[in-house]
Amino acid sequence: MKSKRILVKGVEAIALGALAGGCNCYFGYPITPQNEIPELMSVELPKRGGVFLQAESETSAINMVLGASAVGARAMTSSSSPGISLMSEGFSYLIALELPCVIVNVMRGGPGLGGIEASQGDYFQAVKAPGHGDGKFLVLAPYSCNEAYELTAKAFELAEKYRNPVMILSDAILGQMKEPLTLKSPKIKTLEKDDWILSGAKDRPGRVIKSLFLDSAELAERNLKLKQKYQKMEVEIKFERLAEGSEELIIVAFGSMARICKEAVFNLRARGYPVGFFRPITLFPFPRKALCELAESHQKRKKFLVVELNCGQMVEDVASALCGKGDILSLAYPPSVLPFPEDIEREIIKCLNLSTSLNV
Amino acid sequence: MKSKRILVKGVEAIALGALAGGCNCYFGYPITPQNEIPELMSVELPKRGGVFLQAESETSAINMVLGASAVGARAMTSSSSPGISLMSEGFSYLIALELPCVIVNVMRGGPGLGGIEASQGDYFQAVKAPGHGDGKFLVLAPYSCNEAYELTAKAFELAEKYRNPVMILSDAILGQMKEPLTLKSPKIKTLEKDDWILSGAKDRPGRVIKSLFLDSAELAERNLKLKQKYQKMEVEIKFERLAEGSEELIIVAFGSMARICKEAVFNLRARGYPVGFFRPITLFPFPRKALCELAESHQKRKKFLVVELNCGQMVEDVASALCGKGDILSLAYPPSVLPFPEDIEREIIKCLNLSTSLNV
Amino acid sequence: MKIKILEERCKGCGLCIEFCPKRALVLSDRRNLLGYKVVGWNSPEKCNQCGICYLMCPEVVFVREEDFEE
Amino acid sequence: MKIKILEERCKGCGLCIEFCPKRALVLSDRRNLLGYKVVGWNSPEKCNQCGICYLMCPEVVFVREEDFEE
Amino acid sequence: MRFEIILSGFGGQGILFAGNLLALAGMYQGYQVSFLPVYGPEMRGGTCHCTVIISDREISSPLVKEPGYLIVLNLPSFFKFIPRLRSGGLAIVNSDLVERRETEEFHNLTMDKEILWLPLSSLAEQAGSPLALNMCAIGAFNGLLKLFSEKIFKKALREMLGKDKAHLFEVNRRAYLKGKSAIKNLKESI
Amino acid sequence: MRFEIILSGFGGQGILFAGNLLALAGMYQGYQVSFLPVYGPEMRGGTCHCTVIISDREISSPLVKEPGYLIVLNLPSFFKFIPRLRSGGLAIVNSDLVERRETEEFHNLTMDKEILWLPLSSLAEQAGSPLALNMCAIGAFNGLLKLFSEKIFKKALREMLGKDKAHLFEVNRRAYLKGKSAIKNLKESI
Amino acid sequence: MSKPFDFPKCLKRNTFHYCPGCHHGIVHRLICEVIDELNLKDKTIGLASIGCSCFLYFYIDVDILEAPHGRACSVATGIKRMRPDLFVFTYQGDGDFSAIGLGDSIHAASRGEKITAIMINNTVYGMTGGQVSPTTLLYQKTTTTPLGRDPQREGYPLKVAEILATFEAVAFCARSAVNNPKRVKETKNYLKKAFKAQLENKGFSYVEILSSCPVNWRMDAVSANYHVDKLTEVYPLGIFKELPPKK
Amino acid sequence: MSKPFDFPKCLKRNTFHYCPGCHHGIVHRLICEVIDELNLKDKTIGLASIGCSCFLYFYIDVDILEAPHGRACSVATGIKRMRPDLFVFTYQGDGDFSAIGLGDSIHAASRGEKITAIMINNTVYGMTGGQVSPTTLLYQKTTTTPLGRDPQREGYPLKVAEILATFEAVAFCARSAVNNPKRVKETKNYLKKAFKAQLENKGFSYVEILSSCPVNWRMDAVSANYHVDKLTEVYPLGIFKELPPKK
Ligand SMILES: Cc1ncc(C[n+]2csc(CCOP(=O)(O)OP(=O)(O)O)c2C)c(N)n1
Ligand SMILES: Cc1ncc(C[n+]2csc(CCOP(=O)(O)OP(=O)(O)O)c2C)c(N)n1
Ligand code: SF4
Ligand code: SF4
Ligand code: SF4
Ligand code: SF4
Ligand code: SF4
Ligand code: SF4
Ligand SMILES: [Mg+2]
Ligand SMILES: [Mg+2]
Repeated sequence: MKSKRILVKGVEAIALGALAGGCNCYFGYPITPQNEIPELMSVELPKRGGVFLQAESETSAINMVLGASAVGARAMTSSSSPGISLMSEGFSYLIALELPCVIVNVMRGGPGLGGIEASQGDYFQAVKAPGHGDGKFLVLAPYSCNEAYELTAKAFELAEKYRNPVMILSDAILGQMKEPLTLKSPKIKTLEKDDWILSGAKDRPGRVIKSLFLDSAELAERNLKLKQKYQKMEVEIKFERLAEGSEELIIVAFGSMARICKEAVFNLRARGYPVGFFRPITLFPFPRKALCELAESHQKRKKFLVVELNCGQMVEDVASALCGKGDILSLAYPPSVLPFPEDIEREIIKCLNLSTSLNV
Repeated sequence: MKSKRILVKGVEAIALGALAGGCNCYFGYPITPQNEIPELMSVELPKRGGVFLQAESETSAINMVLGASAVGARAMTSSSSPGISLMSEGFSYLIALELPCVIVNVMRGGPGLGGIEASQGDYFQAVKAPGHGDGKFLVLAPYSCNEAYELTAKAFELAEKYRNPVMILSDAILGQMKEPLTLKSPKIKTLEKDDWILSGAKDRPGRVIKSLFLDSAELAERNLKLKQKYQKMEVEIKFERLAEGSEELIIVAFGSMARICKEAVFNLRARGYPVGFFRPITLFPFPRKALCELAESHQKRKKFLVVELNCGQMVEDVASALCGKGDILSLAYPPSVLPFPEDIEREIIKCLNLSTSLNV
Repeated sequence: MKIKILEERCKGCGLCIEFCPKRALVLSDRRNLLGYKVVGWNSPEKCNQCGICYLMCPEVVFVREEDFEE
Repeated sequence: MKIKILEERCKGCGLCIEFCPKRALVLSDRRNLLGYKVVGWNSPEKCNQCGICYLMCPEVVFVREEDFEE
Repeated sequence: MRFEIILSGFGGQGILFAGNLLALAGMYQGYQVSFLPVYGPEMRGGTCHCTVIISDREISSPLVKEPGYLIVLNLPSFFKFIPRLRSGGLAIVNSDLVERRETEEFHNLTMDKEILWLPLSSLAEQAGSPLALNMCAIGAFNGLLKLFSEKIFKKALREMLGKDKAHLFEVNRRAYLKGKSAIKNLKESI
Repeated sequence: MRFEIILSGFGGQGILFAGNLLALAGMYQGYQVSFLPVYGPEMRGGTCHCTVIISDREISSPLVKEPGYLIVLNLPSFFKFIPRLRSGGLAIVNSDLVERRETEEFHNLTMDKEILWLPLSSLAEQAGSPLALNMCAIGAFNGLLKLFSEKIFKKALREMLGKDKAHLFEVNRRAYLKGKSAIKNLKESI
Repeated sequence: MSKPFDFPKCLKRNTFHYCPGCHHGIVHRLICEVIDELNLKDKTIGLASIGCSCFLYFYIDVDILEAPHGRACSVATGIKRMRPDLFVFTYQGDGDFSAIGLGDSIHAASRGEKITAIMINNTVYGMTGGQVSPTTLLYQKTTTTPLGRDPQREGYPLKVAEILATFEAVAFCARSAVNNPKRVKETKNYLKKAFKAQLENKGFSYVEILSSCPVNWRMDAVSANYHVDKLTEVYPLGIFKELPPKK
Repeated sequence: MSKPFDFPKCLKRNTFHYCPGCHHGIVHRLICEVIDELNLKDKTIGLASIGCSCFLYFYIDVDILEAPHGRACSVATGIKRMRPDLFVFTYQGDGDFSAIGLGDSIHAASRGEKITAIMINNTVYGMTGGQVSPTTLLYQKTTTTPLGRDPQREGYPLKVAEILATFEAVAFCARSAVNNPKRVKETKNYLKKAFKAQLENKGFSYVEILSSCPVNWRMDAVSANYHVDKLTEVYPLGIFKELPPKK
């Protein structure tokens, strides 16, 4: 039997992926461009015995997620840039309390109210500082409806595996464009949680989930534990590489921007240009090693052109990963004027002809 | 006449610095370890015809600052890690609206509720992602009461100069320790603001301060403008360098941690160890060039040991600044167990003996 | 006073027509640049300048002609 | 029933003494490990076990002796 | 094979519906498709457009700089998108709302480009639903390019209308056919 | 010249006040000083401590691993901080709350270290204020080290008390003097 | 006194971006009339909030600041505290004022900030596509309550005016509508009273205006206009609190 | 029925960290008594909030989750929605519930979440050193109102119980104190009623308890205890709303 193909927006693919991943409760607050997620969830979850509730704000939404997660729910929220900022404190608590959940950010232009078109301006916020303190999300960046569906479903498993929030970092292009989605039931594991969730202290002492450690040694220990967890997460690193190693220049891009770049790379490769393509799918942990290997895969020193829909953020991670092993070039499009593949092609050719590397 | 010397906590020095810098209004919400700031302001500001108001939350505090700034006030708020997270959305708006103000973060242990002892865990949040979108703060990191006083006073001038929020990034050690402060009246310029503040549309059309740019080209333009502003800020870069260039190893640290490290460096240099010291005072813009120059100042490749009271954050900026021009070593103490100078000395000696560089 | 109808502002919502006590107004067949069918006079002679259309119009379409002379 | 005073819990706040209708309690000169002067019996014979000290004590100092036998 | 189409018009003219339908029909016909709307509050009253790609290969970028096809339902769209039409490209233009002018500027704008002038508003009114001019446009477009079959069109339209608007099926289909035959007439007349 | 002192005791014993006063007097005497309290809700009822450095050179680190001096007002503090006292260092210990024991463990703890046993609580009561044992400790400490003059002490104490608590000046000063003379007696007795 | 057919002086001539029949436009005009009549243009700061009315500054020719979603009352507080001589009003939707902003709104009212808050209550989040709001009627269908607002799930309509009226520091508090000529006049009257309460430094003033949202109610403009009468059954109109003039 | 001198079963034997005379301890004990009496330990989730009572879990032996400052009612909502079979209560200070958390608190009440919120109203931010709170009395000195709460600057005391009682979805709403034996018993009675309202699925239930904070009131424990009577002049005690039993 052929699996069903439907035409959906990226945000709908995310919502459907969540349902496929076993999501049984959603709390959120409306914001463009992701309202299709709560709207779909408000129809589907109650049908399946799940919970849908529109909170009175993003702040309360993330705290409802926190509560639901602590009693074992596969909880989720979604928002877009300003709403994500309002959740920062909650994010930090979720990380500290080691509560699994899935958070979707369909990025829009910022800062401030900004615009409602696409942006990748929240990259740093997602991978470096979702909230105060050292905590991190596992961050997944889909670039197509199919990937959005699959990664979101998988996100629920990963969240439980690491007892850590997982963020789906998407943007308004992927969010609002429609393309065919192949619906299949992904195999998503559900983890045993009886040993830590709150369920009433029946036949056992009361259980506590807390992040307050006034004893500084205890707090340091908790931080070390989290740090080790992030290191373990490295087995989840995912990326797409379209390069044999002999290329002179590698485009690095994620999400929607990677689609535009990929088209440019295809076109140029067809015309014989020595250009490769590298797309991080996990943004945290970042595929540092894979990038390094690519940089070292041939004798010749390569250029890495990092293309983003922001003022230049991921380029710092690429620079830090390569640590001098390649020339880093930044092509940052501030939101929300999108380049076309032709524009990228032109820039690539320019860079290929460049003799020195830009200092980013 | 000798200027007056008083014994104050770092947080009091910050409050006094604010007053010296012309701060005329304060909005904030209590949180340990910085309550001395609002408490002092609640006494002093009304005396001077200024405004003090305790808001009902950090979210409302930062928005009161936003309003006051828009009508030309020298406005300020202060908080500590969880409270700072709650201000993220407001931060992004302030940046986008190009409103000057001063924000103090006396960092405490995180993530979550964490602890109330010192931490440098909000470094990334401060320098990479104060809120959604690409906006940045100018970030100053004092390491003594005198510096806290002077930098805070200066912060008001810088905020107006760039029409951008300035953050004083401190921590609970500097915040709570007392040391002598030399009170002098720093020369702080006040900028003419009549051409942009809201003051009633008398004899002119109504003025608008907004961050919404639905036209994506306009939004991109605004982002470019901000980016250029950040580049201009580079003239404000400040650092302390205690190295002749011939050193084998340079300690890089900021804030309170730099004090502990400096003592270790003094001790080791006295004993003839080839050790130097580099302390960024502006964390954004980061003294990238100064670090590079130091790295290149002698033939021999140097080691840079980045010491922080977190799980390793500034080390990424050091790595990205040096881009392979030195070996980067990270010594990250997760909050809040503080090392003593002796501990740092031991680590330095270990690193000096190390032949290969750690991969951070 | 002469009432002017600023057709380019009109969105054809019909509120003025609904509330005009004299049934002096009607939705015309004309479309403005925004693509809306605009309001027009049904029987201008019936109008007593009561101002109700001004009160109810969300688009401030009804104005004093002297204020809007080209 | 015998009332036991858990001295280590007491913080010497005096609420029990204030409310004891029989004036059976008094602040003693003993300090506990936390450094607080603790409550003690003034005239235990007057106590009618009314339970008011239990109700008012913020530290749950007054307990049934049988429940707290060492 | 790859068709890149931009559809543009007023907010109320059913641009997104039409674009979406086009993509859906393309998918049912077995193609790779993508549909990228422009959306948001500025739509109210203003212009609105969307990009549809129909291809037999993987579609990477959903963005198209110079589309091969345009469907233009009002005047502002004409001036906004005709310049982006690929040279040699084809535009279906609603002649009821876009006036052909004999100026030089106008000439330069359309040079190298094929413009099909169709009175889409009138056709829709003839079909019994002034609101269905978007379907007339789709009918004309498919009449021209024959991207999908009649059956597929009906399937896609039914899907798009859903239960709530199923009663609008007939009038939309009529409009579609109106557009289709208008193209046929036009082509025969050339 | 550099003195590193840790003061420690119960929350209510005025540890922070004493440490602060010490630093203030040091500053008035012309030294570089730093005062680092440990604070927060865990103080309530628990132990509390602070670190004071008085030096004639710039003070970088306000943290001290192995202080040269200790002022210990209760038992938990004794076991917590004596191990950190530098060998050869000196501790002033409140003998009213810390019992000298003749165990081997106790011996090992204090080996190489000089312990001055003073009945600080009793001395404070003798001075007329059981709460002022912190001042007794400061008196003893300064009696021993003569870091600052009597005049400076009074200036610092007045400053610390402020307007609100000015009436407590005399009793605190008495306690200070009590501690000072106790040291004198002790030293004479040795 | 401005008269019918006077295009208000401080109303800019831009065409509104609102949907046909949306009441936002009527309220904009009324505000401009009152600003004109009280001669306030020179000293007014308006707070645009986040919702369909976020472009307030395209229409009202006074100094205007954009406040983050729900924070207009806090932003206004910051302004008024620093510049008590200015006249400050906020223009907010029900979502902005009473959902995400409820804390900010109530605290500003309870502190008695000398500002005027105007809440356009159309029972939905207009701008984002008609989701449920705290003020949505029972059983009303919205895009996130597809089966209607269920009191067991979303609770009961929040009556903001009734809450604010209980605060000592609130000087004026009223609810009105603009779905017939009499109510339009009454609304203007309330706005004037609210503005004056601020000018006389009496305390916080508040006017809630029941408004139609034809698009998200899925109604034509005229039906939506009449539907506002339904709202008045749940949200009674009138003055809930009015402090006497100061002596 | 637990009796005097019974050490409650679900009260852990740790000594409280509260200051001498602080009423938090009395309320902790009462909650444990009621949990014991209603046999709820097996199915209770408590929400510790941020304030002096943040260590709730050191004392009450049920499952406890730490909620961010002010968010306990939202966190409780998440829990209860997923597990309606559990019993969920929050324990919050006046700062937590009525300052930063006011929006979360009111919305949870207005939605009729089937949870019980307990607010310890000591009129100050105890944990952070006694700053002004929305419930601080007029002219009361605090560390951020050094000259006393001025109604022109900080507004008037916020009466939370009075607000919540007006909501349809609130099933039980009362205010009490624990500064004399009668009131201690009454408080226990209210707590029991509130818990039962939740168990019977009637709606949101709320008990506000006026409490002393000797340290921040700068009083000895006994004076502070009596000072609570002063609070009752502004915050009257009693049941403000009680829904009849469900049929
Ligand atoms: C922090 C944040 N959350 C959500 C949004 C998205 N948003 C924009 S307007 C709006 C609600 C508008 O509803 P309302 O206040 O009732 O105004 P209306 O549009 O109905 O006039 C929302 C949720 C936002 N811009 N910022
Ligand atoms: C987001 C955030 N802001 C501020 C604080 C600091 N803080 C801790 S407790 C508290 C207030 C406590 O007051 P209340 O709720 O009345 O409880 P009490 O201590 O009086 O019992 C504050 C402001 C915090 N932990 N988190
Ligand atoms: S002024 Fe009165 S009568 Fe004349 S058109 Fe308007 S509503 Fe009708
Ligand atoms: S009320 Fe105004 S917008 Fe509506 S139809 Fe009449 S004139 Fe046009
Ligand atoms: S009430 Fe309790 S804590 Fe207070 S003195 Fe009596 S026994 Fe001690
Ligand atoms: S039981 Fe009653 S009489 Fe006995 S000590 Fe306690 S309060 Fe006093
Ligand atoms: S969505 Fe509703 S509130 Fe917004 S402009 Fe349209 S009708 Fe008005
Ligand atoms: S500060 Fe106040 S509320 Fe907190 S424990 Fe002490 S007395 Fe109780
Ligand atoms: Mg609304
Ligand atoms: Mg309190």
